[in-house]
Amino acid sequence: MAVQITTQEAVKKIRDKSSVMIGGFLGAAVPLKMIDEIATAGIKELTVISIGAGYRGGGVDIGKLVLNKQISKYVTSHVGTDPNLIKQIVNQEVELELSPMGTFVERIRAGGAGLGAVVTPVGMGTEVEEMAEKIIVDDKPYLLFKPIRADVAVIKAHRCDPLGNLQYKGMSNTSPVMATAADIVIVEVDEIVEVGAIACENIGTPGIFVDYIVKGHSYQERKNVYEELWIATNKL
Amino acid sequence: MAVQITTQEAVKKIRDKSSVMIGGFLGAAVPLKMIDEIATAGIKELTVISIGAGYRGGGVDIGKLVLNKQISKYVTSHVGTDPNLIKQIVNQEVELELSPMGTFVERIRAGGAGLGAVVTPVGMGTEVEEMAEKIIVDDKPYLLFKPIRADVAVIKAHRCDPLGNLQYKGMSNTSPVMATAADIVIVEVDEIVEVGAIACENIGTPGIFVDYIVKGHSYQERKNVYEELWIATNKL
Amino acid sequence: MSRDYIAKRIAKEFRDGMYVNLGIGIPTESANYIPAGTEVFLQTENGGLMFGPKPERGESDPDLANAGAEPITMLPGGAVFDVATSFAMIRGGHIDMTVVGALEVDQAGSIASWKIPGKLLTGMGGAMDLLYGCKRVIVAMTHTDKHGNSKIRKRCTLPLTAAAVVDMIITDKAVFRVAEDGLYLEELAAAVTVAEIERLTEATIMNIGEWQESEMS
Amino acid sequence: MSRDYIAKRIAKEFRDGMYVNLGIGIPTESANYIPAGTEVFLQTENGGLMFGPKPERGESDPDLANAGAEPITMLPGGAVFDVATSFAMIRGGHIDMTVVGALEVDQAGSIASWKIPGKLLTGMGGAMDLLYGCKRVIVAMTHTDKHGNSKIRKRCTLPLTAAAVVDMIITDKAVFRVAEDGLYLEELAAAVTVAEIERLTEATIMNIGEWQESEMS
Repeated sequence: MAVQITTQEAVKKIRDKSSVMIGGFLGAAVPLKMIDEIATAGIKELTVISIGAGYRGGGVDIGKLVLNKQISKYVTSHVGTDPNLIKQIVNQEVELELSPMGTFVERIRAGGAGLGAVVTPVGMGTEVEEMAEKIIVDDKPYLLFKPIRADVAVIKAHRCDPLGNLQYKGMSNTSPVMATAADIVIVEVDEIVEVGAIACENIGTPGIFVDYIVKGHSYQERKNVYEELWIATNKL
Repeated sequence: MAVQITTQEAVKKIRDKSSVMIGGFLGAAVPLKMIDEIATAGIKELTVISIGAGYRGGGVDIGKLVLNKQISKYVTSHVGTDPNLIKQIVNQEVELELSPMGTFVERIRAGGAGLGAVVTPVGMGTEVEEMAEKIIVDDKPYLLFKPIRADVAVIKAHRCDPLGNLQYKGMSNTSPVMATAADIVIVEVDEIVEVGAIACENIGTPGIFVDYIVKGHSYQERKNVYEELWIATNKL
Repeated sequence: MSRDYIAKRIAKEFRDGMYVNLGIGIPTESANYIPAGTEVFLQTENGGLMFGPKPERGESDPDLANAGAEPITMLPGGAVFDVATSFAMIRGGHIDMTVVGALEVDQAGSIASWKIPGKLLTGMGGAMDLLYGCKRVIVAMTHTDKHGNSKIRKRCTLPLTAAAVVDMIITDKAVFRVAEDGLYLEELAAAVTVAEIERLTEATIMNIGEWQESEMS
Repeated sequence: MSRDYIAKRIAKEFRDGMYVNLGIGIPTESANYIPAGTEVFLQTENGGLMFGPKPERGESDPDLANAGAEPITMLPGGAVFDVATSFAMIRGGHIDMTVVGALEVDQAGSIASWKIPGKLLTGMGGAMDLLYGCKRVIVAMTHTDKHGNSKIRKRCTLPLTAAAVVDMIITDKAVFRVAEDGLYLEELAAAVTVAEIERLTEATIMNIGEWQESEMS
């Protein structure tokens, strides 16, 4: 059962050295307000688990935590969008743990689904072989990766009800899997609606997975934020 | 891209000795018309892959294929609802391959998702250990199961569009995973709607996974079938 | 009668806000006795959370059924999903409690419920996943089989459904807690004596002496 | 100019009803040249099928973006889903074709595109999954690097993104088919000579002699 709290209260669930999953995809569909709050709170030595870095060019969304030097380890599949993060990795200020994107997501799914490992052919014949254990199944070689879990997941959904039932709009990205794989799950939503307002078929993440609800920007505000960002970066 | 065909045409995709996944759960949410057509066509020596047997008591839905002795192997987690099937298993007319229910479903998911194996703790310390390979990950013992795929999957959805985009209603059961794990995927729907009539968020299985569409009973007809069945069996 | 007793006793284990999966039979009946003011969210492994009672005739939905393929309704706030999601939820440790029946339970908390060699062949269904994954496992059953033999054993004789997972045993005669070091008697049903429990329980009861003392004092 | 040429040439590989994932850059531009009457379903690995062109200003949706986090629209019949589903689709062999850029490709069909030791550090993103899982892999790139060195090698010198997966190479100068036994020249761009291709291609071209003959006849 979920509890609605403020972003200030929610950020206290994250401590120095916490591992934190952050939903979204290269800056799209991320929990904007919670990331700002983490930046403001100045929590340090975080292990951030995110499918990629922040929005292209850096300094936006997760990129703020990079500029603040709040991250000591980055678990991901791609950091190419944030030059500041790449610099910190090269300078060994940030430790990097890479997996191929599909493997990264599947490792989180395994972490949330009580599975012991991910067995995938992806990465065979590449340097990725060194990041995993090799096993043979039916005479074919595969890579065995361990599951990923986090202390806290900070995810994004369009709306939710007070029970924590989440409805996504558009690409839900990594939020649905991350919701399953952390000890504490905080969701940032555009809108909170009454119990029963979301049809049972439209619940993308049931409340069983959600601990805390935080009210983010309204959908219209968030739309404005992205329109401005996309226009400023010549994408719209 | 999907093609709409008749049940008579669809059943020709299944041959003697084919492996056939059948969606639904112990008789609920099964593709009723297609199962009837398989029974009528008299295809033999089928390997049926289904999460359980047919509706309680036997002789209904998949139970018709049992009565017809069309099945030579049953891959499942539970056969307790169909006494006829149990008899055929005891008499060694039907070979039984069991996995715990969660493992069964995950093996199909792995088959459809290109994963090499399922690594699960479920079944450790039981006879299930003999059905799998034992492996150690991070000093903990797990069972490693191989993926399951089929020649044909016959699944059920509420409605679809001509591209094969499926919308489920209520419990979608095993249909979404089975849609990913067979060479040929046939869906039986209550209703076929225009492209665009199903919102992009409400598509449970995208058309990329679907080969053939078959028009089943209308929703109202299907509701009548189940009301009668449930009343006759004292469940309603 | 004893069926009702067990169902009512199970219901005392419900806590507000719990997500619970109830096995068919007596465990399912316990939902009728959820205490007022306690909200319990019921999960069904075929893919639903927060389902409600069976519908009226004419109101059933062919796509809403429980794990026994029986018609159910969904409560406001209920969610439906596919079986892969459902078992990710179960195996991943997200369900607070499950209550199941059993053929035998032993003092190590192991449980046998799916197979009698040469007699009962049904398959394990979702039981192994539920017993492994749910945070708290309660076994609800009659204390003895129809021949009067103890179903609470030193060691299960039938093939296990799961090893060392049971937290509590509720029978028509008593309630036991399964601890690391063995079985503890917690409650006796009305008119049941410690002597009777001792006679009808094959397993070693760690605190049977203390129970006698407290009864005699 | 050569960019357009490559994008147009890629578009000739589209077949009606294909599900295709296009890498950023030139591959994505090829969508502008999909032949009339050919319907191609574009997949984006962050979780969408059948997306359309970028929206007008004021019409963008913060929840509809491509794998480069750029705004997109959804076409009627389009579907959205999460990334686990998306990569199940990719790795599971459900996508008919992917077109990607590369730093190097070799005659065994291996490709290097994600890392230059000591220079380029970005991570592999979804490239390894796409190259492994998609039924047909086309590499689209300039024939040579900015120093004029061949990007089509006997053997890749950079860390691989995937081994032995490429089916076709489209450059600004030529088109190659990668077969079991090596690289075959299939087409030359306008005004490009076989001699030039031979000079600019480090890899062994299996049919280079036949090409000379057919040109001279």
